[in-house]
Amino acid sequence: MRKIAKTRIDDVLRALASHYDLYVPVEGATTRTSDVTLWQEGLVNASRFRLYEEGLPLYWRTNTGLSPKDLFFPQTEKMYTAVSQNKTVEIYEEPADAKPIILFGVRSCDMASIDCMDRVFLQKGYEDTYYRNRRQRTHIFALGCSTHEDACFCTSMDIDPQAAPAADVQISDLGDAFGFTPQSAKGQQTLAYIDGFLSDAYAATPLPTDPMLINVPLAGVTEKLETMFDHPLWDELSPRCIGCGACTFLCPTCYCFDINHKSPAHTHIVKQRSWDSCMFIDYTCMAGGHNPRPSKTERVRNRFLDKLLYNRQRHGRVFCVGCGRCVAKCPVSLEIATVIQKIQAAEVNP
Amino acid sequence: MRYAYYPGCSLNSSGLEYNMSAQAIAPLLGIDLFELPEWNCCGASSAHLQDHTLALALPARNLAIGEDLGLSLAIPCAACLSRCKATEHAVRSSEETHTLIESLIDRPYTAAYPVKSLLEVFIESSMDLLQDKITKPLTGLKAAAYYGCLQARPTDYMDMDDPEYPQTIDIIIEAVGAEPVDWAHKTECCGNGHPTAYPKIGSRLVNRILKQAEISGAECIVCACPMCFFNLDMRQKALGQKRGRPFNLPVYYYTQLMGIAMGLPPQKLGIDKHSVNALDLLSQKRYIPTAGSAAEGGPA
Amino acid sequence: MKKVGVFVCHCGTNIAQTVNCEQLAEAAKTLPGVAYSTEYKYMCSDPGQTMIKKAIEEHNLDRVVVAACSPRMHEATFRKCVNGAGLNPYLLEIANIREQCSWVHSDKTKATAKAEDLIRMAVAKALKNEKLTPSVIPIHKRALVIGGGIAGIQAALDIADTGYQVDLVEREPSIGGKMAQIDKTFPTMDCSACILTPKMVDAAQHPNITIIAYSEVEKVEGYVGNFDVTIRRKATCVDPVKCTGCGLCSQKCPSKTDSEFECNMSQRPAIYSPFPQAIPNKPVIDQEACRYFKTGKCKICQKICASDAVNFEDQDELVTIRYGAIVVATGYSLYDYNQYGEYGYGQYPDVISGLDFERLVNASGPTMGKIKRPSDGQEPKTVVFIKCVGSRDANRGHDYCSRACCMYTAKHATMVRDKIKDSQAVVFYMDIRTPGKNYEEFYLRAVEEYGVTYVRGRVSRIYMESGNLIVQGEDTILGTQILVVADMVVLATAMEAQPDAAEFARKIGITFDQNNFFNEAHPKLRPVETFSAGIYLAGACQGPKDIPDSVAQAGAAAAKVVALLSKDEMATEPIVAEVNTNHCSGCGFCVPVCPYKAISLKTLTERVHGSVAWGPAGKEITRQVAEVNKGLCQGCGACTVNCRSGALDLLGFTNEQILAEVDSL
Amino acid sequence: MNENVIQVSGKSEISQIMREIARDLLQQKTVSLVIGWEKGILPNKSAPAFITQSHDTDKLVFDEYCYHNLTKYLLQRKGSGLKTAIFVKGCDSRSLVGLVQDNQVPREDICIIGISCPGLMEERNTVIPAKKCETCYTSIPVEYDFLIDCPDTKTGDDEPGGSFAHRELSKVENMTLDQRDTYWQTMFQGCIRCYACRNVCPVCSCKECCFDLTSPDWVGKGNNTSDNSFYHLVRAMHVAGRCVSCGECERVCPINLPVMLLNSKLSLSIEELFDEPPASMNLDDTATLSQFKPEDPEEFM
Amino acid sequence: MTMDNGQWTMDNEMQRQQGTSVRLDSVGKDWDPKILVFACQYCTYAGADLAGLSRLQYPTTTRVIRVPCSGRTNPQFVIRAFQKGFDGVLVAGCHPGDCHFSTGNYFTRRRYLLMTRLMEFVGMDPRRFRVCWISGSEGPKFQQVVTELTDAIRPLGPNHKLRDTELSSLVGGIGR
Repeated sequence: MRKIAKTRIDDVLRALASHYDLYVPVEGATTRTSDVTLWQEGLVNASRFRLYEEGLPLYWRTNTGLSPKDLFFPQTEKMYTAVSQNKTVEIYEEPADAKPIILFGVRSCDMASIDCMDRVFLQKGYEDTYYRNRRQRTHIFALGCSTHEDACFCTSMDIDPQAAPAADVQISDLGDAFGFTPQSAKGQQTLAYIDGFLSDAYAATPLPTDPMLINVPLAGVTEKLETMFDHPLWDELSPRCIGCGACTFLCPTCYCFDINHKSPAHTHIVKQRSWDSCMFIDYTCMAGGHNPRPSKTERVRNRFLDKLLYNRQRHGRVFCVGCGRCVAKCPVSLEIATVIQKIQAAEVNP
Repeated sequence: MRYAYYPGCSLNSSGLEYNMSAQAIAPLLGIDLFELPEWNCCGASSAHLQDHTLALALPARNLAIGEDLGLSLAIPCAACLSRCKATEHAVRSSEETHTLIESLIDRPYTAAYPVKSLLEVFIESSMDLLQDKITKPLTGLKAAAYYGCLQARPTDYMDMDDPEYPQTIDIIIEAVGAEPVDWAHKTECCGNGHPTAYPKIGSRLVNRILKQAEISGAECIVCACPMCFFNLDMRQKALGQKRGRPFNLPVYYYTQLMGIAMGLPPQKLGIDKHSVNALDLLSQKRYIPTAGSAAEGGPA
Repeated sequence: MKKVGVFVCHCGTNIAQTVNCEQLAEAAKTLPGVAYSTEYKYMCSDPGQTMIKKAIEEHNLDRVVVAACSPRMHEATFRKCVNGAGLNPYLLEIANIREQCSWVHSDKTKATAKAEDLIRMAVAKALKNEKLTPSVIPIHKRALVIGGGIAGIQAALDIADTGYQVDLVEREPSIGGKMAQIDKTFPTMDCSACILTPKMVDAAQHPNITIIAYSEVEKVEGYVGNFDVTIRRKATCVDPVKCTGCGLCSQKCPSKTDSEFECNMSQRPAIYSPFPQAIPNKPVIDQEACRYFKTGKCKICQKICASDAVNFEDQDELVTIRYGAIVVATGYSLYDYNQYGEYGYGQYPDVISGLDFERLVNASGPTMGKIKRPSDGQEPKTVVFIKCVGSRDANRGHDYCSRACCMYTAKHATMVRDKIKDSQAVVFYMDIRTPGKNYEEFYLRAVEEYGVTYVRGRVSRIYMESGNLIVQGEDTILGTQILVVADMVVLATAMEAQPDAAEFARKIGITFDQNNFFNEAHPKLRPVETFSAGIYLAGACQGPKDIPDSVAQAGAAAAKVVALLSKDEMATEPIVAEVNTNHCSGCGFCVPVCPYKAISLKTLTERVHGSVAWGPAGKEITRQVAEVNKGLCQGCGACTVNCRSGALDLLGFTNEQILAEVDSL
Repeated sequence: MNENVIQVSGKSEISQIMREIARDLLQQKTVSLVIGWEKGILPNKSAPAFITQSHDTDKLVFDEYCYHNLTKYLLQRKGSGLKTAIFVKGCDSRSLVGLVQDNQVPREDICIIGISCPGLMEERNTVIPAKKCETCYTSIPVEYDFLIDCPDTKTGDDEPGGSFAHRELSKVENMTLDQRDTYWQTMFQGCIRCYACRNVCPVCSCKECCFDLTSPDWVGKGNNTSDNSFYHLVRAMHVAGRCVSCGECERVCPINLPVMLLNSKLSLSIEELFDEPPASMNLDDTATLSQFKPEDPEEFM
Repeated sequence: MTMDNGQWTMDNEMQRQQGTSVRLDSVGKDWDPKILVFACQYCTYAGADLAGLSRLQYPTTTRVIRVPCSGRTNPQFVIRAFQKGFDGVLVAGCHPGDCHFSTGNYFTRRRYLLMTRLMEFVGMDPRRFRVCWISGSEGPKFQQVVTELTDAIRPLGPNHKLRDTELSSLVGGIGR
């Protein structure tokens, strides 16, 4: 392991940024101007990954308020533009960028979520070109957690907050320094650019992770859910939901999108895709007006069955990584940890 | 009830009787007239002819001192009252004026404590108590309540009960057991300073009021303003001579009548100081001992 | 696929000189949706219109854009034109390239570019245009006139004479109104009763007029052509069919009360007709004054009535009648001068109002026409008149001028001089306003022939001195104070809206101004209409008026009513608001915004998909949604902006259409 | 009314009284549902609770984390005719009045149990008063059928949109126009359009929201700063004159946007311009934008 | 919000984003702003027609959308216009008290008193957004108002605030 003092981290970042599009965790709603940096103060963790620029207020305390998924799967993504000229139509594809990317400081939970996303976009027999383009040129620096949010519960999901084996480089929190351990060839290669700033850290041990406040073991939940499609639990839970998209947009494993267009001029149509939320009333609404999930009961049921049952059937793992974002942010506390508890407590008639 | 008492310049001079009588009765009626410390002239009758801002700033200082004490001002003199109310109104109705005035008097003034006339103070807070304190009801006395012009006008901010037909003094007259007469000149102008400067106009105004009071059958006039008192009391003799038949209408402050009804000696109320003999009527009606027996039979 | 045709007009050289029309027509061809485009010298001419029609047929056009003069000029023309070719007229859009382009710009390149944009906007909008069809509402051929004063009587007569049925509702026991109380009328000095009562009789005998006296309008529902009006017939306790109007009951009635008609200067019985020529000439029982109703004993009138017409069990009755049009002629009331403290708060009996004076000089009045002052019945020698009492006085009364007082005060003063020997009439005034035919002459006669003294100034105070009224005022011309010793003072009190005018206006759905006079639809051009279609105004309820003006307005209102009733049905402009009930949440924000009360909430019952949380199994809910009455809606669109969800939209100017225009540039 | 005011000696007693009232109402079948709060998964979390069985009423709690304005849940019962009991704090009571005014909830179908509010704490820093309390105008409910009267009542500002709001606003008002633009564009750029602010807002009571419609297409489904700005500005206009400053929109924002600033700006402008009392203080109010006065300020000559 | 030091200027990143569109609208002395006018058909639209009948000249910067009443002008249209790249917006109608529909413009006035404040609050230059009463007889006033508005906006340059820059950059992007 090689290390650098936390106070010197900018040296490392600056060096990386000269070779890569470097994304780092930054405080929420930040504007970087020529002579000042401005961000919204508040108790809410609204940090997110942003392209590194010197002077941005970096955020290291816990996992970011917004997940890194939008780097591979942007909230709104232009796909192509159709232009009608003299009664003919031409299509312009969006040009693909090629510069390599470093995603710096991803936590174990989000690392696991990237695995979820990979399963959806790359491993189901069809490769999503837009996703692949970004994912393939990205090198990931994972960061082990010493502190965590109250809402975190990755340990319940069998995730080690200190270790993300799938990352290219594992960063460990050594107290006043960050330790870097390469875990792949790509990782080795990226570390070469910053090696000059690093010193050896023999026998350094990362700070331990504080114990999590939420403990919701998953044992048996998936199996139980197989019998719970018509369970009254959903009727009992759903009224609380206010039907916003906060949970889905914050969730690092939610991957639904909607393809739509806008028309900047009579002659132009831009096709784009943007995140959609299964909690929105119009999510399943069909052209004729029929909605197979007409009420919140169906929508809430779907979301949790999807996370905990369907995705396991379809993609081989539960699509919750215990990042705690929905637990922290659901306006009405109808989040997955609570729901797992309720499922476990529910009585099922054989 | 405690009030910041603002005597103004007249209450220790031409309006001495008002001061004496008010000070005499107030404590008996549970009213604490605490003299406003370091008060200055309100500027009445001259300031507003010179400089409108000054005319607002002079009373504002007094009001601000009162506000500092957390007290409403109680003002006996109608002219002072008029100026103070004008200032209060100006400050309340324009933020610009408010800022200007505060900068001139160099202290905050927000018009938080409403200015009150002394008359208002007595009417508001002592009428019940008065009933218990009356020992000598002035039964059978016909009195014309005279308000003058400054207490009632301008109607925008003087808040008299009814600017054309006010009742407050009439209520006091009734309360002390006397009989208020109905007459038309309750709020007619007495001429203020004019009888001195322009005797022709001034005495006509005073004459008209006295004549109407006489016609109404009143035996005396009851007022609440030192200037009115001064004009109506002091000019009677000359006007009587002029018409060849004397007027004989003693003029009282309402506070004096209240004092008499409560059994206070007339000397303590200043009733012996009037130009028109004001003691005789009271003794005739046996509200006070006759002049001869006064020496031995004064109240304890 | 929608196909738009664009037609560019040169308007001779009016457009063509600053805008390159050929270029426009070419450019229009490239616009999405445009299937055909051409230009022509005069599009509005016959050949131009034929050209449009032919193009519609040949190219199967389903939208038309004409780039020409302002739509305010020829929209109607071109709508008719496209309609002639089988297109719905509302599929047409106009691009205003003359008034708002060629005439106001001189740079031909820039003007042409702007004109191109204007056409682009029009095409974008036209693509979103939909067919609109006027709806038709039936007209119920019966009119209601509310208020039986001179204005109401005149309106009723004029409508009835054209053959339509009219109901004339009056809240007093008799029609006639204020004019019946007036003695003579200026400037001719006709006897008021002599000219009014024949009209009252005409109305009573007219086969098309039904007089509904002693009744009030309770409720108005519906809209133009179809008002459902509920009228409360107050209990008269006298059967109008049996009663012969002999008057014996009134003579024998032992209960007396002040006579409103005589301005409380004399008494009337509890069973009464307000005045001898009353119409209908059937008495009513004033239950508040009647001894029987107060004590349960008496019934003298019932015993004495030969035709057994008195019925103490009579009750108020509500009737609902449908009308096509309504004339509001509810008149005015007089300012209460008791608010003037300086004039004695009404405690001096010899300070009276102008209307009191009318009764004093009236031959059938309480004094049989002898002018006697109320306090002691003496003939007053000096009478002072004060004008503008409550008028033109923002402090205590109204800002406005009551318009009739200058004239009637001149009349009164003349009558004082005429009827009382050695009398003196003094008028205090602010201005003399005599803008009517023969009015100025009448006023001059009062001054010159009758020697009325006019003093320009306000009276500051009236007080009593030795039994006389002292009027203290100012002569602003001489610049002196004056005192007048008067025997009687007559106040020309302001005409003001009826005390219940605002409440009444809300009841029937018309608007009123800051003085509670009813609002005309336009102060100059629609002086007798209200904002509510089918409701018209006559007389002083709309603002102070004298008799000739009231009668003229009544005639005008009648003409409007007749024009409306002469049609069997009425087509309404299809540019109206429309509710998408699927989106409407029933919040009702649109309701108060509509000046025409065209929007109401109705209740829907529907089955909902999914579950109403913890609801009954049936899953049926009721909810309210807005409903637009197309007959009342005038298409302003104010409601659409207050509708947050956009459930309300204005046909012809939909959100989509306007956004298309914005987006097109 | 007085017998329906239950005096408690401190906030710790509120929960017990809540349970008793709820139990009575359900047992007597006065209502079929009680909406209140229960404890959440963490000690510093509470959550909305829906109680239909009297034996479940023991779940009910009231503590300093009961932020949720529950009144919007009443819309779920709209049109059903069912009777519901609901617990409201001072701020919530105003939004309930708003819902009645907006014809969304029949007053007679609701049993309002008011709690005179002792103030809330921030979930993430449990010693700081909750931000929504800073703009509190009435800690005592303005409308209720029962009132749990707690003496520890705390009101943020003693005037509508009082000094706190003014202070917050002045931070933006002191900027130049370009700075303001940058500030707001930064904020709006961050918005993820999850619509939590709208969905939680008790004043956003539309059946269908204009932002969800595809025709007309007011905002695109895609996320971009311009459309995000449109969303926030228009939402501010839509709640103008009806916003009761309950602060829910800002509380629920997952990325901490200053949503309330826009609302406060309009609330204060309304107060300044039209001299109107704060919205929904009593049932007879009319919404600001549904009325006018001819003497309203004239700036457009 | 935190400000590290006193004054700060327009954000670099934003400028960069808007760069494309700035180049698009060739700014210069004879740059003409694009101004959208919402005119009520009974007053302002008639006033504009009257300006035409009187041949009063004014800049070619305006495009008028006719609405039945200023009360129909939804503030949402105004924001949309700025989004779509207009440099100024004028909402105009009858003078209060003169509304053809009796009260429509009173509601307009209330709504836009708030709207103008909100727009300024989020940084929109008040010179770009005006509300004005122009009656059917005020042809000269129409001329004056649009001329003033044009003159006021010209030195400000093209508007970027609230503008959907993705759209304009995209339009530019096609040509490359």
